[in-house]
Amino acid sequence: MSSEAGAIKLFFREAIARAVREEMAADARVIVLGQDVGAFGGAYKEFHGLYDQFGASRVRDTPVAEAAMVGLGVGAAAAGYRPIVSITYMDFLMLGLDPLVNYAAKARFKTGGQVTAPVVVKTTAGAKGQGVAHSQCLEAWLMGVAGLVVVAPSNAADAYGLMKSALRHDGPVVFVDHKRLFPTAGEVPLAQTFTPIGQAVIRRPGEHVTIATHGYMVRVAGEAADRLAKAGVSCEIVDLRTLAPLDVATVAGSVARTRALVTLEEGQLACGVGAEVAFRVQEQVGAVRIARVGALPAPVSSNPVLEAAAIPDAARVMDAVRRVLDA
Amino acid sequence: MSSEAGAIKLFFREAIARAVREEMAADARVIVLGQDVGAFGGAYKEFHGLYDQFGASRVRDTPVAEAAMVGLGVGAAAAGYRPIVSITYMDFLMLGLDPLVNYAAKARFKTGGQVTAPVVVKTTAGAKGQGVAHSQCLEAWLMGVAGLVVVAPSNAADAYGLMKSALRHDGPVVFVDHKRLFPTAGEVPLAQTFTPIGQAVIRRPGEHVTIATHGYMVRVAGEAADRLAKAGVSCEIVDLRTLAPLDVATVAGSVARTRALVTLEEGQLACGVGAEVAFRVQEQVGAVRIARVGALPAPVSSNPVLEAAAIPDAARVMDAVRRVLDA
Amino acid sequence: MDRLAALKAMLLIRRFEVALDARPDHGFQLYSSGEEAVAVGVCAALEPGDQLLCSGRSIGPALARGIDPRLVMAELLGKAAGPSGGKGGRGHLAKPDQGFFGAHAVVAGNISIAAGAALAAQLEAKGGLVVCIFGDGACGAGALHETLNIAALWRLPLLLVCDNNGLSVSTPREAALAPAKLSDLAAPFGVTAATVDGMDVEAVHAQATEFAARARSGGGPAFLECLSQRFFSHSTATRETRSAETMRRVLDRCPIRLYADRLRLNGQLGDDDLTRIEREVDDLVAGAMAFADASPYPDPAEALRDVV
Amino acid sequence: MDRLAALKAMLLIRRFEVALDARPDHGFQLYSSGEEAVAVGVCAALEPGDQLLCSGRSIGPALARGIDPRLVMAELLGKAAGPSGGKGGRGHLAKPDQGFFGAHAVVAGNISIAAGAALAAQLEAKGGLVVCIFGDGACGAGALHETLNIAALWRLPLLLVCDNNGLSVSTPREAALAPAKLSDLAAPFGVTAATVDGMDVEAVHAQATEFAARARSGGGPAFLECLSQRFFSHSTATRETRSAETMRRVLDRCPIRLYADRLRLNGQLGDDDLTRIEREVDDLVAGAMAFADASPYPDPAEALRDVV
Ligand SMILES: Cc1ncc(C[n+]2csc(CCOP(=O)(O)OP(=O)(O)O)c2C)c(N)n1
Ligand SMILES: Cc1ncc(C[n+]2csc(CCOP(=O)(O)OP(=O)(O)O)c2C)c(N)n1
Ligand SMILES: [Mg+2]
Ligand SMILES: [Mg+2]
Repeated sequence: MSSEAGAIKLFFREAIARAVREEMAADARVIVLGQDVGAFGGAYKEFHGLYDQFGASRVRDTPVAEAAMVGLGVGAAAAGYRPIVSITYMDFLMLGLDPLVNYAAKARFKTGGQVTAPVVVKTTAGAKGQGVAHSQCLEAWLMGVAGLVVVAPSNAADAYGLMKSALRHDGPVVFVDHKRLFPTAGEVPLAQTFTPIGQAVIRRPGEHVTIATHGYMVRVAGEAADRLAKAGVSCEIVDLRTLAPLDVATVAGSVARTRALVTLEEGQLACGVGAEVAFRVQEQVGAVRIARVGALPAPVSSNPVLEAAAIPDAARVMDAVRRVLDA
Repeated sequence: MSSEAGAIKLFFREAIARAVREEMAADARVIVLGQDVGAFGGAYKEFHGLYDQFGASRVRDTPVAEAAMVGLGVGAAAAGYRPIVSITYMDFLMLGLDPLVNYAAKARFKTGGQVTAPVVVKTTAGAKGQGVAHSQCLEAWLMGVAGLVVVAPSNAADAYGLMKSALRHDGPVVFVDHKRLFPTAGEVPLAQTFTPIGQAVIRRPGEHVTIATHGYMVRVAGEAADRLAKAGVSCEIVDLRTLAPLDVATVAGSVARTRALVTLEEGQLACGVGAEVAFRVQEQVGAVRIARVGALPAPVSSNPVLEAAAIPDAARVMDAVRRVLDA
Repeated sequence: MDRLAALKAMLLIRRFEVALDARPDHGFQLYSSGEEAVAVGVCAALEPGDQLLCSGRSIGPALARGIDPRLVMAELLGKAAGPSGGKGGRGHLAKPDQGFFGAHAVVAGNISIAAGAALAAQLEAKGGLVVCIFGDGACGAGALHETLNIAALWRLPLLLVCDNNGLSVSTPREAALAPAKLSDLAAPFGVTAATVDGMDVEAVHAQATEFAARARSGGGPAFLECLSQRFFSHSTATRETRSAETMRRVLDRCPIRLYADRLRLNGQLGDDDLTRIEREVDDLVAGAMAFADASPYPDPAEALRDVV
Repeated sequence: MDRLAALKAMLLIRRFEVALDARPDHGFQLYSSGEEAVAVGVCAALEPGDQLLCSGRSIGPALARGIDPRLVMAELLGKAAGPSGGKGGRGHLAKPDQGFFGAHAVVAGNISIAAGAALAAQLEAKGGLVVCIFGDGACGAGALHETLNIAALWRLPLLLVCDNNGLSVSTPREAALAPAKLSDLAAPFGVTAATVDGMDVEAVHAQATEFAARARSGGGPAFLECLSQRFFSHSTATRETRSAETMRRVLDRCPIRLYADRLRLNGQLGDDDLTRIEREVDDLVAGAMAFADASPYPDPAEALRDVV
């Protein structure tokens, strides 16, 4: 595959490793903590090479102890370091919510600005055959925590650019990737670049309906849009990229033109990303036709039939688009 | 104070204790686990008398170990018991989310109905001078967990009736009360009654706007409604009572008449209760004027000035009502 | 313990996994091969009314507990005939009505849940015991501490079994856990503990039996560390990190062969016995596979059933 | 340790709390009275570059660390002149630029955070030490286990101090914690530990100094249990559960009086000294109160500042 000028094709996992590598090289305070992040290179090889380059002191294998892992990261951050804590699956982040939410997200506020905790918690959401306790998307929880930044790249370039921005942000950031993204590849600029936190992007321009989504679901939206295009329906896809703070303006700008919105997320709908996007967009542009797409209100089984039934696919997105356009 | 016929005035905490007492008497499988729930009777005396009546085997003081407390409750529930686990403040429920969400909420599904986990996690939300890590309202997180029932009484009668229903439900229930409710009193039927799970109630009929809220904020809504009534604005207050499953029909029925909705919660707005209520109501009744009221997007300080600034009061509810009515 | 039954139980686990591994449609799996003696030795100490919980590495424990291999195979292959209708699948096998409370794929996530089940058993006062098998990796988690403390205070009938295969994915136990012996973790709480050779089914069984009797009679919880070896990589989706030479050494000490050799030496196993056992096991495995193959996948509508 | 300074530091905590308690506008408070020797003995072993973390029972630790009583009083009364602008308040005091990383009101919530700060200190390699003071109640939490393990593996410069006042709200330590001594909890991890009389400021100081020196020189973490007594109920909003007779016995053993008596006996404290110390302390407390009173409450707009 040939690459654009000034760009290089990287796997998603390579894009993360590159961002971390550059930031570790630039700032000795950046360290990595996580299970099997050392010589093993991470569950998805997303830390590959860092251990060899920076050594065991800055790339640290931890025990299976998510609560302490986050606590250590948060504490080291509050003491001036910039740790990345790798929590393999987002389901296990529950174990570390106390230090993240009760301490890190509040540290700056409660100390009147004396303490900030620039920790990056990197974790993997979504379903890929791993069953009820390894498939959850809990981004929406974090969006409701004041003090947290939440980013969720959908491709290699943003994985790279958002990780770099996250590692420079002066407060806690949760970096949410997705199991199905790791084997994907994409163009990443050769030059160092930073994807700005808090900026959504129009991934595909369109006229009839806006699909607001993030992470792996951007690809599902793209598939739906491709198929709908053949039927003459033109979808504009907004990739939220940052979930907190939410870039309402970009979505609202799109919806102001299309007057129809489908929100798409892999997680649960109730109190989900889509609920928030829908509300805030309508605050800006008034009532428009809206549908939400998300997981069925049920756990996600590892069973191939049931997993496929539970999580959104292009067909369900297409249905939702047709629903709002028929409304 | 005289009581209605067939009713008795009870403090909120007494209503809880009565419900638990009756259920413990009716079913030997009901047990209580929590910090200082024994001879001390609970942080708000809401377990007062149970230890004396049922003894140390069924009313168990635990160490400060929220993760294991929930785990034990969930495990005992899965093995056929009906434990109440008291988690003093909802902020600490984070520590117990793994057993609650990753196991209990999924147990029935993942075992194809072989296992159910009828645990009641009783916890206290909200601000009352206790600061950033003791004031949070995290109900919305739980609404996004398939398999969980979430109830949130606003008065003594429902505290009683919902606790009784929760203790008879065949799956995990989170019972969310509020610090400011404990010193309130209200009429509770003398006869044993069960507040049905999943039924909201119109707490105050009105014509111009629907205020959908829950827990302590029902009282704040009432205060706003009283003051607005003097200005000729008639508010209908829907007390959600159960947050999952949400009784959309009752709210939508009200909004179908008033054509205006204010959602009110003490917690964060982002991906909050109001976002969900707003979306689902509009799915039923079409676009209406809506405003959300919730905490400022910031931690809640114990500082009296800052706490008051952060959480909703009657004045902010009144503003929101005026906003939707002027829109 | 019936020696030939124990040998057969171990062989069943091994051959079951070989057969499963040959299936291209198994998704991915975590195998118990190499660790058969732990599951079989422990389960031989259990009675019908007891409950067993285990981690996501659950094939050994499920089969050792006596769950019908047909049901286990169907569940692992996601078929409707599995005890959970194929909804739990790998990492979440369960058959509580036969004393297999179930697997749970969150590391250390079932330790406090097991204690809760033990609390129920204690309250029921029928002498029931709860056993929880977890890996060395789980010993770094706070759940163990919280549970040991409460189980000790309340004298719960709980047997905590650490199947210490020396690895958590790629991380050697020494790099993840400070204690000299993992059974030392029980000492501060006054919980009785022992470390045994987890490749020796009789050693496991003897110690488990002693602890089980103690717990049943009100003596409180116990902690049993079994030193074992993982024969495959962490999961079929995980790259092996041990060198070929290490793997040779690991595979060289097979708990099944060790036991068969010992029994043969003691005159407790004849060639006929072994042939018969192998045939029975092969029949069971073939039957399991046929059963699973005959079962359909669940109806997609199951995705919304048994939720609340 | 400067003996008179230690005596004065303890007295400052006591009288500061008496003055605070007299304020109807203090909201509610958790007092350190009775436990002064723990905070003062530990802090006397610290150097300026070290960091101290503590639980919500934080007045003693904050003052013992040398934070200006005026700042502490202002913060506790919610005034803008507090180091956190009155936003942290009780349970969340902090002044990290003076080595007081801060209080955190989640029980056991700061243990792993302290280890993170210790990791930073280790990486910085300037010999800095991190100390975390927590209660006996925190010892039931898994955070302690996870942190002890990692701190031991990584040899973090971390001193864990358990201020064991024998109670978690109403729950006696014996009812909540199985270990005979809480310092036993460190043993499995090979973490050095000791239990000392927490009413004896010199005993606390001596042991803390030894552990601190060890940790500073790469010897790794240590666990220090100090047996203390709480002189008041859990908080000013919590009912006392101890009997009048128990309270008499508790109050009878005052760490300040004990120390003053010993110093007097040894000829290290004259009547003049004590009078002077008392006067200085009273001046400090009066000054603190005046300072706090002179400060306004924060602007309500602060509710939205310093969030992200
Ligand atoms: C809380 C949690 N963290 C991380 C994981 C990912 N994970 C799955 S198995 C495993 C290794 C556990 O090692 P061990 O407990 O020794 O069990 P073994 O795999 O050796 O049987 C890990 C880290 C998980 N499932 N749960
Ligand atoms: C995680 C958590 N659970 C419960 C509480 C409520 N709580 C506040 S202080 C306290 C007692 C703690 O006892 P101990 O650690 O001995 O400290 P002490 O109050 O005796 O100083 C409890 C249970 C809390 N703050 N955090
Ligand atoms: Mg292992
Ligand atoms: Mg205490």
